[in-house]
Amino acid sequence: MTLQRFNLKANILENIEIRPDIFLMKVSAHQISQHAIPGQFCMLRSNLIDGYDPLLRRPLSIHRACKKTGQLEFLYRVVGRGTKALAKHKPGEKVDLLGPLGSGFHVKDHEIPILVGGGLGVAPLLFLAESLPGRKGVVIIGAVTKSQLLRLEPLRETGLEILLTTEDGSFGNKGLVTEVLDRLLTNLDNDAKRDVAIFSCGPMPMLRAIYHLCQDQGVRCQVSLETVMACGSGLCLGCALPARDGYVHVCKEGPCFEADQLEWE
Amino acid sequence: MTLQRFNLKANILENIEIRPDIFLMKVSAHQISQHAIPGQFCMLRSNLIDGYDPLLRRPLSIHRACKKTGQLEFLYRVVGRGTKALAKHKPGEKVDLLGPLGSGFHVKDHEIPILVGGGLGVAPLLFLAESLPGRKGVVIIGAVTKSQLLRLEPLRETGLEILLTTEDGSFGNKGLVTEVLDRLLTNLDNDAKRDVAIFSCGPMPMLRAIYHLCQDQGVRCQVSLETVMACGSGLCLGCALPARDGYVHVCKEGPCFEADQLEWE
Amino acid sequence: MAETKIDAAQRSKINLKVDIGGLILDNPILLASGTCGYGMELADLIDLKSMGAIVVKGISLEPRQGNPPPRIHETPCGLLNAIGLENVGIEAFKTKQLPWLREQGIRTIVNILGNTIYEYEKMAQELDGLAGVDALEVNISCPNVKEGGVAFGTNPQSAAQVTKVVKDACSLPIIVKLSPNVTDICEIACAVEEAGADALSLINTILGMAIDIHRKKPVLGNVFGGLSGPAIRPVALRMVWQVARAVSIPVIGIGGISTWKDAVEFFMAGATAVQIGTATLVDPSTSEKILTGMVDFMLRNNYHSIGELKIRE
Amino acid sequence: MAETKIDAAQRSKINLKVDIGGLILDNPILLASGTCGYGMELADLIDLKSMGAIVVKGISLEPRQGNPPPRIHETPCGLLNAIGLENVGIEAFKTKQLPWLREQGIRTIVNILGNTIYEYEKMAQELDGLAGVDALEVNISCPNVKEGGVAFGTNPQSAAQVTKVVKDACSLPIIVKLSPNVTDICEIACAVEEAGADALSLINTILGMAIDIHRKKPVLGNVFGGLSGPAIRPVALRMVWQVARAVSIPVIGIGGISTWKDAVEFFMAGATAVQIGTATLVDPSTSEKILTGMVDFMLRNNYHSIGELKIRE
Ligand SMILES: Cc1cc2nc3c(=O)[nH]c(=O)nc-3n(C[C@H](O)[C@H](O)[C@H](O)COP(=O)(O)OP(=O)(O)OC[C@H]3O[C@@H](n4cnc5c(N)ncnc54)[C@H](O)[C@@H]3O)c2cc1C
Ligand SMILES: Cc1cc2nc3c(=O)[nH]c(=O)nc-3n(C[C@H](O)[C@H](O)[C@H](O)COP(=O)(O)OP(=O)(O)OC[C@H]3O[C@@H](n4cnc5c(N)ncnc54)[C@H](O)[C@@H]3O)c2cc1C
Ligand SMILES: Cc1cc2nc3c(=O)[nH]c(=O)nc-3n(C[C@H](O)[C@H](O)[C@H](O)COP(=O)(O)O)c2cc1C
Ligand SMILES: Cc1cc2nc3c(=O)[nH]c(=O)nc-3n(C[C@H](O)[C@H](O)[C@H](O)COP(=O)(O)O)c2cc1C
Ligand code: FES
Ligand code: FES
Repeated sequence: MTLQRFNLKANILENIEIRPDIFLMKVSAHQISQHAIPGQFCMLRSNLIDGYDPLLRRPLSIHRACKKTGQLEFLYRVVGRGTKALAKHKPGEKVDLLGPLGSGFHVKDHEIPILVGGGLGVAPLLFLAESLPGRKGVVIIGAVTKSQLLRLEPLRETGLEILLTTEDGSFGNKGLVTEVLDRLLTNLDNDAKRDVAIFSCGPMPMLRAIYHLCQDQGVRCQVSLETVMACGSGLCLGCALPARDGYVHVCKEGPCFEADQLEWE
Repeated sequence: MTLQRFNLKANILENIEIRPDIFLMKVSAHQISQHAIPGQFCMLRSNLIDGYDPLLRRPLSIHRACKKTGQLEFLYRVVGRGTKALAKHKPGEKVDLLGPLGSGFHVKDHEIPILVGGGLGVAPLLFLAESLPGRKGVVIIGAVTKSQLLRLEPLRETGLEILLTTEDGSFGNKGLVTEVLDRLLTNLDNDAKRDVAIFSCGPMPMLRAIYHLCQDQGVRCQVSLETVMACGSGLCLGCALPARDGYVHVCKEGPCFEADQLEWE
Repeated sequence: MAETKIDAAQRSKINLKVDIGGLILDNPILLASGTCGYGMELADLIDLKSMGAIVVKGISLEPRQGNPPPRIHETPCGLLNAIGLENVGIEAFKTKQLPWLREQGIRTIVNILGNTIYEYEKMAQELDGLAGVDALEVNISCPNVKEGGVAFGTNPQSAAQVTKVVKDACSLPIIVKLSPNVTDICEIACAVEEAGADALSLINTILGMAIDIHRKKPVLGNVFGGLSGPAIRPVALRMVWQVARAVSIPVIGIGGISTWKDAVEFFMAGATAVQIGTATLVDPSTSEKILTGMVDFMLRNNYHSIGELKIRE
Repeated sequence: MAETKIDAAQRSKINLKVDIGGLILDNPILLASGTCGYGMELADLIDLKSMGAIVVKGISLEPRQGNPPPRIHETPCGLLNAIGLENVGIEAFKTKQLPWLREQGIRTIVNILGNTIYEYEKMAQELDGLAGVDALEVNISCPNVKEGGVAFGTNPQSAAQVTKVVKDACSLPIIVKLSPNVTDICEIACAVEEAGADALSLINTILGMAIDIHRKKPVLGNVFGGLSGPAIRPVALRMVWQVARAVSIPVIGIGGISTWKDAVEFFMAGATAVQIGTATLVDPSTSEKILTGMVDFMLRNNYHSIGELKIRE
């Protein structure tokens, strides 16, 4: 095992509420930015927490990493106390940062990647999309309603084809990302299906639907999973999920898995 | 027992660092301001603490209470996490406030009060001084050095005689407050001694010295004591200190005690 | 006082009444012994009558001075206390505090602690039939006094013996308060049930300590103290879960309960009522907030009685 | 990696070496079992060689899958875990992890857990004399596995029996890891000392649980879990204090240690060494920071060895 992880106090450069309760944090973390690959995550803890409650760091996907500037971005929703503390930060303050962690997405050279993100699932996908310059590929982003479609501009700048869908039809297609994906895959012939691969992140029901779709269509599929984590770094074995052969550990073997290796019950 | 205490979220009006690590917080707490008497305190907890660590509220003396405006002031030093959290507050934010608590100083009608404060001990004394309009009296304030002499202006406005002393002689007399008090008392005849009474707050060694001085000179002396407190409101019996007849509870029978009722070991 | 008021019509849909071994309480939120004084100390801050009951500070046959200071110390999400059962003694309680509680109409459970079995018996006799005493909570689990207390609570035989003696000595509902400082709390619980207890309450504090590294000595005057507060909640909840499955008398859950969510966890674990301790010290109105929050939760989730909350396997 | 570096000259004034029942360690700061993997998982983040030793994740005779998820849950200042001793088994450990640890020159204590006395014996035999194994830590206190584990640790007779069997089966220093879930930890400690243990380590986690009130079921897949972290520190410290006064073999303190101040408390209570568990999960460099902070504290306060820190009555 040759891990290259870094445990540091990162300087916060920006921390902006881009939608109600959704923040974009930019930090300076040179070493992590050099080693990060799309799909990996970091464990963060706000330096505003002055005590042991909440105790643990929180996992956030690397939303963007720039080798040149040494900057990382995180896109996160405020759901509980850990993320609430992060959201309070102002530029110039520090955050404890451990990363890059876990396995990334793996896009094979010949593949035409289809990135599928639901809601906050777009978080790791921008980094992935930006790592595919000049390549052919599709990004499908879905949300409940227009205002919850996130990060469209930087996604468009990647040059990948962008398909948008909202459950209420307020923007793009009306419906679920799975419906868009279904249509897209159904239109491909078998050769083309062998060449595409799905990279997906979002709520569990969406991932499950995508897995089944890909099984049916015979398309390779990688998903990024979430569990509660204590260490995020392979020390505690707390992040186990059932897989084909026993348990996998989301922070170590994941968070990105070949969907057909997992147990979807 | 007819207690009149209030448990409320008070709006912070001001919170200014008047010296390094020393803050003056002004809050709006109408009910408490109406009932507070000098020497009483409140239990405070910062609303920035989002969890149970630190767990307990912290006791702070009422530094000033204005019945008209319904405002309270606290003068506090940042020593640990509780006070650090308080110091972070900005106007408009809230603090949990329970008060007024404990016994106050009791100045008898015929008495000429001598207020003696060391360091932060001035905190409850300003309220006391301001409650004696038009009366004859002396305030002795001491500190290590000039910059640590606090709240001289409002003290001067009370019209009481102000004696200042610093250990390094950088302002006022050079020496300890006890030396100033000693000289003052020694110059009084026995009749005058019967009429004066000491009201003191400060570090334990200072209070002990003042107690002995007053014993020697036959002068009445009240001191304001500190202990660690859990509830501040007489529920837990955690704030016991040894006294002449068993234990007293600083938050209930105190924090202001007749010095000769206590056990000074 | 409470933050949101549920209107009466809404509230009438749910039944908060609980039966603690014959003692019927209007609601299951109680104030824990040692954290609400004798009620008087709290009466201006909350509406004590609206609580299920208060459990007064532990009473002994003779007044006790308690332990030398320091008596309390804050720990991560917890509180160490070594009060040492400072109390006014049973005589003073009967003539001063009890009449006041009765006049106010506050449901009162008297927490008693003896150095000997005889003392427990004597106290039970003295409190029997006194107007204003609704039940006894027999403290066999105080970690802060040398004799009695925890010594009785860590052994099934002596725990049963105290229970039996107290039960025989009076006709009040008897709640026995268990210590968590044991290998098998169910063993003690069953022994106490067998001996005639009408209900159990748990947990008392977990024995702990702290050291002042600058003075190089224990922080507390008594060296050891009892740990309470949110820190111990997971341990208390586990014990309530275990005991509620081991006995058939009602169990009162205690330990770190600070919000209505915590209280719901204990009811789901099988508690019939809960007591709020350290959280009252932090915020005297905690119990009122918990009561309101419970009602809200039950209305939102269509629970009609406390019993329905229990997880049944 | 550590935040401040003490220069060598300064540091040479104090002797951090400790003797754990014949095992001499350069310093008394150890990594606790189950929170540092097998070392590899941490090697890029801290300088493992600079730690007193690492105690690897508990090993069983056969590989174990561990408990169904969820396995962890955060509580106030604490962590509940129900990993259920997922581990690679002794064979894989011997061929993969152990050689790596030996090559790196990392002092290694192997934590073992058996379902039966025979399994403990077998493991002790297999590990005896293996290069790279510096000592065994016998886990008779894991609350998260059905058989073995805590069952042995809550009874003085069976605790002594396991100790004796392991001691007789090998010539390694034997550290027995005690459970806090007992009425009288000193009784177990004395029985284990008597049976030949070279040292004791305590505490393992305290049994606890949490309930998901929305799903109306226990949070953890295993229902119960072990509570660790700052929340349990006062309890751990009390037990170390008690045991250090009851036995004459070295005691290793474990439980919630997160800063050098916490470590100093345990040394003052009588610990010869300490282990850092949950705090490593929160911040992998905690143990390095504690080591540096300890040295600083000792220099400032003129302590020359760990033994001098102990409070002697
Ligand atoms: C590998 C990984 C990458 C992630 N990336 C992102 C990201 O880029 N952006 C983002 O907004 N979120 C992301 N998450 C989820 C994020 O970690 C959680 O939202 C966060 O930990 C919640 O912490 P909190 O203290 O705010 O809430 P808590 O108070 O801890 O929890 C609030 C609620 O959220 C639930 N919850 C807590 N942790 C998780 C979790 N890990 N997964 C699912 N539910 C949880 C709790 O059960 C509870 O109901 C990621 C999670 C993982 C495991
Ligand atoms: C009745 C009363 C009135 C007070 N009035 C004032 C006031 O007006 N202004 C002011 O600045 N301070 C006042 N204090 C002291 C103040 O309460 C403490 O400084 C504060 O509680 C420390 O909390 P913390 O969380 O910041 O520090 P902690 O982290 O709790 O403690 C830091 C250090 O301070 C010590 N300490 C903690 N609490 C106390 C205490 N109550 N007394 C002495 N030492 C303590 C601790 O042992 C520790 O060494 C008063 C105390 C009492 C009892
Ligand atoms: C300051 C203090 C005093 C206590 N005194 C008593 C007592 O006299 N009798 C008793 O049975 N329990 C006593 N207890 C224990 C509490 O009633 C309760 O069982 C324990 O604190 C756990 O609950 P909590 O975490 O909600 O505080 C005391 C607890 C505290 C904190
Ligand atoms: C995730 C996790 C896994 C653990 N696994 C083991 C184990 O395999 N063997 C063991 O003896 N103790 C195990 N422990 C207990 C720790 O070694 C330690 O005794 C306990 O956590 C208390 O210390 P702490 O509060 O510093 O974590 C584990 C603890 C945690 C949190
Ligand atoms: S979170 Fe600790 S091993 Fe994955
Ligand atoms: S601090 Fe609780 S009674 Fe005084």
